[in-house]
Order: sequence, then C-alpha cells, then structure tokens
Amino acid sequence: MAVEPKNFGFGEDETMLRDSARKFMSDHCSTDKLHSLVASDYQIDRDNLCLWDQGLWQQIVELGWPAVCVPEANGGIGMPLVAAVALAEEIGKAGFPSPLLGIFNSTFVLRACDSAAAHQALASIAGGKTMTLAITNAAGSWHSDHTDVEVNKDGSLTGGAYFVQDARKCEQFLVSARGDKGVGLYLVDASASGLTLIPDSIVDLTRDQAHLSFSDVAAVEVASPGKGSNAIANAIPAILCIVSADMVGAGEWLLQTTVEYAKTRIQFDHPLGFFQAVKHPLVNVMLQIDNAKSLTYHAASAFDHVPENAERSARMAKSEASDMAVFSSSRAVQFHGGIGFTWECYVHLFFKRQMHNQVMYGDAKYQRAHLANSIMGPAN
Amino acid sequence: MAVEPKNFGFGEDETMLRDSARKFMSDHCSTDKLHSLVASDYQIDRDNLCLWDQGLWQQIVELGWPAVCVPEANGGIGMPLVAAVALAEEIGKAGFPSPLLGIFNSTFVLRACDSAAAHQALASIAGGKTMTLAITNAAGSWHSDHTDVEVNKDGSLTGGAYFVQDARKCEQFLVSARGDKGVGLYLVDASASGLTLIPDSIVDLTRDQAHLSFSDVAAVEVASPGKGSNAIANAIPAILCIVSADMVGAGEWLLQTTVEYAKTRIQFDHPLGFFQAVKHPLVNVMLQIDNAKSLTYHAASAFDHVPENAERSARMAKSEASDMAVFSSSRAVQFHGGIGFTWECYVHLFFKRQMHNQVMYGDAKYQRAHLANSIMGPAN
Amino acid sequence: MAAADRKDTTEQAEFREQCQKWLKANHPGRPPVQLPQGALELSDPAALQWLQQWQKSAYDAGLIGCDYPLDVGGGGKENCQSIANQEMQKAKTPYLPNIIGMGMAAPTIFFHCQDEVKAELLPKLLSGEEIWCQGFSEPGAGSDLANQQTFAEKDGDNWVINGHKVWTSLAHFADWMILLCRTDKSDKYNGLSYFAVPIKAALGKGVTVQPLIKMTGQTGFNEVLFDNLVISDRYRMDDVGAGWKVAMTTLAHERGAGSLVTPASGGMAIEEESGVSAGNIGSLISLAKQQHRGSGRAADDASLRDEIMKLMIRQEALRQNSRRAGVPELTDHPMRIPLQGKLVGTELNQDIAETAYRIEGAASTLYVNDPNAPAAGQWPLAYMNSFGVTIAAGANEVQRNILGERVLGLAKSK
Amino acid sequence: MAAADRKDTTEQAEFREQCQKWLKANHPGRPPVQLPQGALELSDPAALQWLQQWQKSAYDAGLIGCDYPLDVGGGGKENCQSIANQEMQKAKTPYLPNIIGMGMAAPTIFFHCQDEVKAELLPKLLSGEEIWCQGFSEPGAGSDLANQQTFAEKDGDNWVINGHKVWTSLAHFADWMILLCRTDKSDKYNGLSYFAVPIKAALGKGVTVQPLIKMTGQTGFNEVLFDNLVISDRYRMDDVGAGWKVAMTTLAHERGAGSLVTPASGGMAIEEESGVSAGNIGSLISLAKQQHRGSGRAADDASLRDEIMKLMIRQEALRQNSRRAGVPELTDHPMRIPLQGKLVGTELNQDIAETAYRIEGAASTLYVNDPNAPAAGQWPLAYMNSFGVTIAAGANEVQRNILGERVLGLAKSK
Repeated sequence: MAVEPKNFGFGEDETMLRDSARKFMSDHCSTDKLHSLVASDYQIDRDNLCLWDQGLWQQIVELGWPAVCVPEANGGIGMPLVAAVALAEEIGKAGFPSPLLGIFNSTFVLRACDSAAAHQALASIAGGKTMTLAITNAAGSWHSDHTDVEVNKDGSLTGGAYFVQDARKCEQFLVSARGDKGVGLYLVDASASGLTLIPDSIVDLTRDQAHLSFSDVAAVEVASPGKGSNAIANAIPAILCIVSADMVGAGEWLLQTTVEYAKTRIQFDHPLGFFQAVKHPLVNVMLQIDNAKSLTYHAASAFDHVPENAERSARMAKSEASDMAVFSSSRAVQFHGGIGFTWECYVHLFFKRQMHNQVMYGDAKYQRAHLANSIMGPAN
Repeated sequence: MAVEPKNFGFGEDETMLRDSARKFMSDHCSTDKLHSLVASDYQIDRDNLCLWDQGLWQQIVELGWPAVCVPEANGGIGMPLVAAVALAEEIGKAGFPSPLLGIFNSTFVLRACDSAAAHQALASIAGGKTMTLAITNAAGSWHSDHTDVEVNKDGSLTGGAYFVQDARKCEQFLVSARGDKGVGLYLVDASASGLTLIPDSIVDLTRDQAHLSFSDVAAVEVASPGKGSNAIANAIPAILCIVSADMVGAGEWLLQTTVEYAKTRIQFDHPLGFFQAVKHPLVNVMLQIDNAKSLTYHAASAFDHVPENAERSARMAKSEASDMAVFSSSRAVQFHGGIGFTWECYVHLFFKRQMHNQVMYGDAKYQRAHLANSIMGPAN
Repeated sequence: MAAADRKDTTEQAEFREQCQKWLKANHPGRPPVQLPQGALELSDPAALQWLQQWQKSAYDAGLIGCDYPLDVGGGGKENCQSIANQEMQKAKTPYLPNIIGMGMAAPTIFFHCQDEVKAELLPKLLSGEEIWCQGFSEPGAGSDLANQQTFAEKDGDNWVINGHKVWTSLAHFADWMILLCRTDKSDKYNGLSYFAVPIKAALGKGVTVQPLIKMTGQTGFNEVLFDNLVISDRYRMDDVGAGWKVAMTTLAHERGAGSLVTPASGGMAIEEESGVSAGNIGSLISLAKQQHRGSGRAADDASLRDEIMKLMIRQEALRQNSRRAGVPELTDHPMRIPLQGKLVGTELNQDIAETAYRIEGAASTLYVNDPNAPAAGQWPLAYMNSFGVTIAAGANEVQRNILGERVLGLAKSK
Repeated sequence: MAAADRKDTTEQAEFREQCQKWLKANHPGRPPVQLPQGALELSDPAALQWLQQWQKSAYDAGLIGCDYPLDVGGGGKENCQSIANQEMQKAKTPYLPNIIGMGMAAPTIFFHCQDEVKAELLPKLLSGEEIWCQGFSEPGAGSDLANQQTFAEKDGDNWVINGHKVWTSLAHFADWMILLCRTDKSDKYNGLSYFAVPIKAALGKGVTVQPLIKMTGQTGFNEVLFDNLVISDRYRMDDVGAGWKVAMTTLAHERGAGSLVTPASGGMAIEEESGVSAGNIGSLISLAKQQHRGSGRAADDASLRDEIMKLMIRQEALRQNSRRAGVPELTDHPMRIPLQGKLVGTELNQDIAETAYRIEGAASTLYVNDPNAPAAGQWPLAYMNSFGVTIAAGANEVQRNILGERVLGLAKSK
C-alpha cells in the first residue's frame, strides 16, 4: 500500500524552490508596488485594463516556475504537486497578478490526458507559453461534464466558456467542449480567428477574468470526446490544492498585516491586540490558516503518492481554505477599523482576492456536499 | 385584516399574572430548594424516582394556573396563549418540576378538537386534573400524523407512545392513535387497565419522561380518526411557544447567574467579566435570549390574533430559543470554570433542562427546514 | 390599521389622519435622478436637491420636527413624530437627506445650545435647507472617541480650531458640522468641548473638505481639515469642558435611545431592478431561485436554505425586539434592547450580504458594471459597504463592551 | 510501514523491531473488568491494578521511559520513546495508568530534583508501581495558576503544608503528588515553590482526599486537604521561590511542548458496543444512519451532513497539523502548532458530542442507564464531560491568550 511521506514530500528541492520564490517575491513584488500597479485608479467605472508586470513574468519564466510540474519527458522539471503548491502559496501571499496558477491547472489537466497532443501542449508550457483553463459554463458549474462549447463536425469549436481565469495574460486556452461521445479537451490559440474574448468586470484587482465566445474556432484535440471530462476530474484535486494554497498565502498576509497593526494602533490607552475581542479572533484566524495549510499539503502529498485519497483530501483542504479566506479577510478589514475600509489601505487587495478565490472551483459548502456523498453515501 | 396588538397582548391581566407567578416562584422555588429536591442523589444508577413538590403543585392549582387557557365556557379563565407563555417563562426560570407545560399543551390540542368530549376534558383540567400529551412515536417523530398506537375496533387502544413529558405527574394522557380514517385523539386515564408506564432514565433532573404501553386500554375519543392530526397541527404553534418560553426563562437564569459569578470571581487580578473573552460571549447570550423572547411573544400574539401567521412565527421562535438554549447552557458551564463542572453548582440543573428543551418538538434545524419549505417552497 | 392605532391619544389620532391626508396628496413620486441606497451615500447634487425639496415640503406640512417646540421651528406637539414616521413609511416616501442633522445635531442643539442659537439653527436644519455633518472621528480617535486631538483655543470671544476629522459623511454638501474637540490637553474626558461649526461658509478659509475613497472604489466619506478656523463662542454647546457629556446626548439619539424621536421617512424602493439592499432577504431568496448550484438551484440546497432561514429569523427578531422595546412591562432594563440595535443590525446586514456570495457562486466575482453580474453586482458591493457600519460609530467590539458594562453590569474592560 | 519509517536512525530501527517483536508476544489481551475511556477516569481498583501490570511489563521490556538515563531507571536511549509509542498504538494496547506521573511529574523531577531523589522516585513512577497526581488547582487558582494559596512553611529541614487543592485526578489512588504552593506571601510569582509530596503515606495524618462529583453524576476528580502535613526538604524541586519556573517545565510537557516525549500506549477499543468516544466521527455517522429525522434518516439531512463534514475536516486538520509540526521547514514558529493542540482538540470534541444531540433528536434525552438510549447514552455523557477539558489545564480562553501573546506577539491581556 502506498503511503505519504511524513514531510508531505517537501524534500530539499521543494523547500529550496519555495525559499527562492519567497525571496523573489519579497524582492520584487512588495504590496506597495502591487497597489500602485493595480489600484492606481479607484473609480468603479475605470477602464477594464489587464494590469500586470510582464517584465517580472519573463523573469519568472526564466526561473522555470511555469515548468515545475511539467514532466521531464516534455522538457519540464517534473516536480510533484507540492512544488506547485509551494509556489502558489507565495503567489497568494504577494497577491501577485500572473498566469501561473492557470498554467499549473492546465499542466495537471494535460498530464491526465496522456495524448501526443497533450504532451506537445505540456512541452509548450515548458517552453514558456502561457495557458489557462476554459472549462466552466455560463451557470458557473464546476462539474467536469458541463460545458457550453460544442465540437463541430470539422473539429472546430462553437459556443461559450465562462469565468476563465487570467484570460488576458494567456496565449492559449485549454477548452472543454461537448462532442458526440461526451466532453473532450481542446487547445485554442488566443489569437485564433472566430474567438472573441470579453473581459469581465470583476471585484478582484489582482486577477483578470473573461468569457470566451467561439464561432467555428480552430482547435487541437488533446483529449477526445468522453475522455476530457475524466482528465478534468482527475486534475480537480490538484486544482483545488493550488487555489487553496493561494488562499493560505493570502490568509497569512492578512493575518501578519493585521497583527502588526494590532501591535501599533493604540485605542483606550492599549495596543488593539491587548483586547481579547481582537486577540482571540486573530488567534482563530491563525488556527484556520494552519488547518487549511496542513490540509492542503496533505492533499497535495496524497495526489503525488496516494492518488485514490486525493479527491477527499483536496475537498477538505478547499473547504477549510475557503472558510478561512472569508474569515481572514473579514477580520482584517474589521480590525483595521476605519482605515481598513479605505482604498489606500492595502487590505482590500487581499480581501478581494480571497473572496474571489473562495468561490473558485466550488465554495466550502459545495466541497462538503461532495465529501458527504463520498463518505456518508448519497442522501435518500 | 386582523393585526397583532403592539404589546403582544400583554394586557394588565397577563402582566399581573406574570408578576404574581414570578413572586410565587421566588418565594417558594429557590434554586437551593430545587437542588435538594431533585439532586440529592448524584449517582448515575440512582433509583429512577419522580421528584416533585406536590404540595406546591396543589397551591398552584388553587392559584388557577392550569386553567388560564381553558375557555371560560369550560370553567377556565379563558386567557390568551401569551398568559401561558408568561407562566412557562417563569417555570423555566425556576427550573420547576411540574406538569404545567403538559397541561398547557393538552389544553391547546383540546381547544382545537371542538368536540363535546374535548370540552369535558378541558373542564377536567379546569377542575384541577393533570394531563399530558402522548403523541410521539418510538422514532421520536414530531409529525402530527405519526403514532405507534392503534385504535381497536371496540375503541380501545393498543401500541406504544414515547417521550411522554412529565408522565408520572399526570392523571390523564391525551393520546394520538391511528384508526381506519387516520389519526384520532383519545383521553386515557393513567390508572386504566392495560396501560403500562415505563419511566425513562433521562439526563434532565427537573423533568420526568416515560413511554406508555397500551394493551386494549379503554379510551374516550376527543377527536375522531382523521381529525386528531389536524387538532395537533393546529396546536403545534402554541406548543412551540410554550417550550420556547421555558427556554427563555431558563436562559435568563443561566445568564444572570453567570453574570453574577463573573462579577465576583477574581482571576488575574480582575473579575472574570472584565475579560472580553467572557464579557462578549455573555453579551451574545443576552442578544440571543432577547431574540428568542421577542419571537416567542410575537408567535404567541400571532396565535391569539392572526392565527394564519402563527406556525411560521412559532417555528422561528423555537429555532432561536433552541439555539439559545444550547449556547446559554454551554457558556454558563464554561465561564463557571471548574466549579461549574461539579454537581454541587446549580448550573447543571438548567444546563440539562435546556438540552432537554431544545430537542423537544424539533430542534432548531428541524424548525428551519419546515420554515424554508413554507417560505421558499419545497426544494427540488 | 385598526388595532395598531388603538393606543393613539386624541392628538395623535387627529395628527395621523392629517398626515395620511397630506401624504396622499403630496407624495413626491419617483425621483428624476437615481438615488443611492441611503442619504449618507449621496454624491449627486441633483439628487440632494430633489430630496431637500421633499424634506422642505414635509417640514412645511408639519411632519418633520413636530415634537420640537414652536419657538425653535418645531410643531409643538407631543409624541407625534413617531406617528408621522409611521405614516411616511407606509406611504413609501423617499428618505430625508438631512439625516445627521435631524438624528444627531438637532437633539444636541436643543438640549445644549442657548435659546437664540436654537432659534437660529433648528428651523433650517429641520426644513433640510441646511445640511449637517458630524465631526467626531479622527485618525487617532476611532472607537476611542475621547482621544480627540483637534484643538480649539480661546481667543477673546472666539475660538481658533486646528485639526483633522475623518469619515465625515455628507461633509461635501454640509453647511454645518457638529464638532467634538479638545480644549484642554491635560484631561482626557473633561478636556473636551462641543461646537456647532459653519463649515460651508469657511471653505477655503480655514476649512478643507476632501473625499476619502472606500474599498469599494466609491467616495462618500470625507476628511475635513481645520487650519486656524475662527468661530464665535456663541456656537459652543454647554460649558467649556462639558464636551463629553454633550457627545453622550448625540450618541444616545444616534442609537435611538434618546428622548427625542428622529424624523424618518422612507420605504420607497430605490433599486427597483435588483431589489438589493442590505437586509433584503426577499431578494436573497429570489436570487437563490435564479442561481444554479450543483445540479439544481441554490434554493434547493438544504444547507443554504438553513442559512437563509437563520438570517430571516434574525431579521424578524430585530423587528420584534424593537416592538418589545416599546412595551416597558416586557423589558427588565430600559436600555437592554435599544443599545443592541446598531450591533445586531449591522452584523445581520453583513451576514446577509456574505451569504449572497454562496448563492451567486462564480458570478459573485462580477462587479457592478459587469452586464452579467447577478443583481447588478450590488451584493459584493453591499458586503464591502457593510464593514463601514460594523466599524463606524463605535466598532461592534465596543458596542459589546457597552452592553456588557451598562446592561449586564460587568467590569469595564478598558 | 515502509515510507513512514524511512527516517529512522539505526538505533531507532533496531528498537522498533524489538518493540514489534515484544508486543506481538506480550499484548495483554482484553481486560477482565470494564475500563473507562481514559486513565483520568479510573475508579475501579481492579481496573487500575490490571493496567499497572500492563505498564510494569512494558516498562520491564524497555518500552517506557526509554529516553531517560539508565541511572534514573530509564532505558538510556535517544529519541526512542516516540518509536515505542507508535508501536504500542499500532498494536492497539491498553492505555497506561500513570499518565500524570509520566507526562507531568517525570520530566519535572528529571529537570529539577537532586540526583538521589530522581533515582528514588523515577523507577517506580515509570514502572507504574507508584501512581502520581498533580496539585496545581485550588478553589481560587483556576486558570490564574499563580494565585496559589496553599502554604508551605519552613521548619528546620522540613516543610509544613496547609491548604486545599481541587480537581486532582487520580488522587484517590496516588502515592505521590506534585505540588505547587506558596512559600512567600509577598510576591505572586517569585513566592511559589514546588514539591514532590508522598500523600498516600500521609492519608489521615495531614492529608485528606475526598471525591468531587461531576455534573454527569460521576466521580473522578478529588479535592485534597493539607492540615499541617510535614515533608522533608529533600522533596523540594529547584530553589525556594523557583516554583513558577518549575511549573513551566510541567506545563510545557503537558502541552506536548517539552523536550521529553511522554510514554503513551493506547489504541485498544474500550467501548466496543457503542463505539462512542469524543472524537469518533465514524460512530457519529453510523448514528446518523440509524436515527430517524423528519421523514428520513438523520444522515439524509443535507444541513446535518454539512455539519458532520465540518467536524471531520477539523479532525483531519488536527491530524495533519501534528504531522506538519514534525517538519521544521514547514512551520514558521516552533510553538505555533504545539500550543494549539489542547485548545483545538477539546473544542472539536465538544462540538462533535453536541452534534450528536441533533442526530439523536428526542432520544438524546435518555441517559446512560436507559436501555433505549442510542449508543448507550454515551453521547450526552461525552458532551458534559467535554467541558471538563475545555475548562481544565488553563481554560480555553487562556489558551487563546497564550497563542495570541507567545506566537502572534500581541500585547498581554492580563
């Protein structure tokens, strides 16, 4: 029987990668810089721009982060999911706008396809190409079998894909589409003719999101109809781990920032943190972050070592991380008081990222409903 | 359109009744006395005795409390439900072991029967006879249509009734039983032949509970088969109000007792209540008690004046009161610290009564499921 | 009506009829411009002007300020404001714009100003011609209100004011500000004094008003800077050093616990399309019936249903608590319910808006100007705005202290 | 096994094999009498005796105290106790009875007693021949541990002790007590000293042990009264006045945050029929499948399912947190996870037991000796008992202070 390593698979390589990412982020992506990049225009009806630091992204590509989980056979680094989780946590802690998470998600879906075209797509990621998933329908369903895109007779795609993450930062889309034998997966070039990208106007300033309209768009099949939904389902635990890790990182930023504020802000002749009405909820935030973090590492480690346990563990992680995302962001604003409610205070950047994250791929309650079905059996 | 009075129907008579009950309880039913009455033997395997003060009960009968909601035509006082609610609240605050709540519940079921036999039964209540409901099956279902008792051809009863409250304090049982046309209601004498009362061994020391076994037991029909379940359903809002009022009273005892302790107990050079980790939860207990209290008065007032709104309002009241019962009792033990965990501290009496109350006639979640069906429509 | 009015006095019953008659004939109809959800969010001068006209006409008809004496511009009646409020709500009128003036400034002026100042200020306040704002909060004085640093120095018959106020709603329109500030640096509580300050007249001459941007991207609050502003001593309220006592009058009325009932109209639906307003559980349920979740609708999810019912019960409890607060026989401590209102109401609204995220799912990412956002993106907006009120006017942590100390009698935490 | 053992040193690997071999041959089997859920609840002398035999045999085999030096009765190994613990758990052995002795007294003795006293006390402690209890709590010193009133007065080479200890688990069986008490009334923290006290020998001669009754109706805790008890100075631990420091050694080990790993066996199912134990979510789920609710089973109620899954997630998180605590690279602050354990574990168990009420419905009213009680009435019992641990050893409110202050670095609340 396969077992997970005690250290969740965080060997020397993974720890070194995590530490170098942490240093890179603190050197290059201060919250100061982030705020001036994405929040310089506060107006609600500002132009819907995709604000990110492409120069920095090029450095990241050169560091090889997008390729960490691409198999060595496809030119990647071939590290386990925990490596991506470690990076996602640092990305979340910096609130960094980038296509990295979409690339990781795509990587794990492609790894589950195991077709020549999928291997080629993985190789393109290793080569520095950006990619994101377009697998959600207009109703926002997270079911691997739900899509509003159809495969035409000639293999081209028609329809719509929604809630596509970091779409404007990506050169390729990995699209789920219904053929006659079920849902397949297709690679589409962002510049393909017949493809229209309509940016969504979203709350989160550190992301971009869009919906895609397909009209006879040329596509490369990476999983044939019927096999695509399986590939997505197999990758779902990895996807849940990655978004959970982002929330863990962002949660830690919110906790540490609020703790610092609670140490310095004086009210009623004491630092805020003296008051148990502040101290105890902050401790509860910490407890939830630790839960979410350990569950995420556990789920990633299960995905790498005991895949049959991965889905349950990942749904547990996403449930806890989502609840934590809501709680950590709400307490950060509340305890920053008036200033926390302003645009100039950086808290809102992470507040919005957390609220975005917590619904992605199913909120806490959604995950628990799945878990209950798996653990308790379906309800009569 | 009927409307509720601003004061919930608490007119002079009701307020006077409430004040006199409050005085009676504080004169005659101190918690000291209660504890020596019901908690003198701590051992789990003590004899299962029915411990109550029958002398005091006779005084209460003479004060006319059991008859408050019996119609004047049946020799009662003919007051509205809020009067019974006011008394139930004082009973709860004293944790008083008595058959009063069962009598009130029976009164409202009988009032909904409107048969000659029901009127006679009401008259017997007005005359001082004790009565309780025996309308719950072995599975503990709260549905008015569920019973494990059958009506025999000759009108006698066979089967079992469960979770009968204060059974050993009562001279008569109002029993729901299934006949050929549905569920009817039957009055059974506690001394009837063929009736066996098996006392349950329960946690709550201020109550007794039993199940009844019927074997061809003679019974008087007060609602014919098919009409009984309607009568129960019509009385359910009143029953929910009465148990909620008991919880409100017990909650207030727990709050006030814990507040007093928090004022005097010194830890870390301050009274406990100085610490927000104690103060704020106690405030939350108070908020919940106020919610439960106002919702209960509202539901009772609706029952008396706008009956079509009574069920919704009563389910809201029971939901809030049940949640409050759990929270108020848990915080009382926790904040009393070590001493609160002992038998000698009176808190456990009310803790146990609250936990008993909160499940009776459906816990908070059960009430909300009903409410959702009524307000949002059934789930698909 | 019948039963609800049973307890009206003769004066109240007559007045109620008069209100009903006038409202029937004089409801202002729909506004020509879009209104925000509440007066504190007003930013369009045209919207303000239209609402000021409505307040003026209701004032002229005797529906506003009716419990104030005649000589300060009131109606000289007794216990009639609540009647007028009930009737204005029933008639689904627009809200009144001078909300801080009526709810906080007016009772404070009435109880603490000299008679001629009352007669000068109150008529135009009640009529809505002059808008008022409140200068309590400062960067270093949030929930710790007594920590005021804005300083007023005596200079003959005048005072010279320097300092920095924040979170001043409506300051961008306001003629006047009620100002709490320090006049003695050696005593935290007894070193405070309280003034009425004519700020509009001094814009650019000692007073600067600039907007603060909320996390939502909206403006609404302001900061107000005082740079050697000179005002007359006649606008001081009560004694020098009595500012804390005066502020308690303001706060008691803000919490609905003062002796004067605040004029309040409202009830007109604002956002007819989305129906979103904090506290609107009906629209939450409609949303749940529209939004997809799993393989059904959000409204089919039993666990979400449970959550929505919890919110509805809390909302009904709030309503029934305020009903019970009006029946002295049914409350043990007169402040027990009134002091809960702000705490309970603001947390409920926050939780309602937060629940909308679970109902909207992926679509909760969409903001107000996205054409596909459910309920026009108002729910994420409402959620963020809900923090404004759980923080403001004494953060809810402080509200719990107040309840624990004043109502339960527990030891002071500070 | 394979991967879990990958990191064993050679010594550890050998020792593990030795443990496995011995346990296979020497598992004590099922007890002849019923055991309570944990050692602290022991009341039947026959049960104690059987467990003492088990501890003695495991001690003789080298599985207990193996990390203590040979000269104090230990095994003289390094980092082997955790190996023995793992193997004993895997072998589903009974628990060890001398739990306070091993977890709290032994490391305190080891770090703070004179060498000859260590050699006198530790062998019989580790072997379980002498049972230990702890005298920290007093009526006036609950969570505020430093507020000790029990007083020890110097009398030549002896100390005379007077006072009143409460909540002393196992005192009715104990040979020894670790005692924190006051030796100087003028200094709260520096006026404390710490002793090992031979209480059984002094029963009726200066020491009285009487049971305290829990709200459940069970005994288990005791109060211990000292009336001019005389003990030798040799049993003082560390300096006079150093009691607070010594107590910190005890508490650190109690919280699993000390340098010595506490011997621990266990894993044997106790209540095979009901399967109820705080923390057993599996049995909660079985219960939900058996109990009726509405027109279906409790297990069909989506909202209850959600609640049960929340508990299961918390339980898994607790497990994964303690796994992560063993990987230094994955924790920022070494005490961040260890200091959470008591708080999180006890609240989880309380919430699990509370959820059982909702599953059992009306039947939750039935207590342990009712033949119809679901799960033999163990759930209401477990719920009430859960408060023992959310209160004991520093109420959970104090645990949150500790985390906020020591880990997050927030200002002290006291």
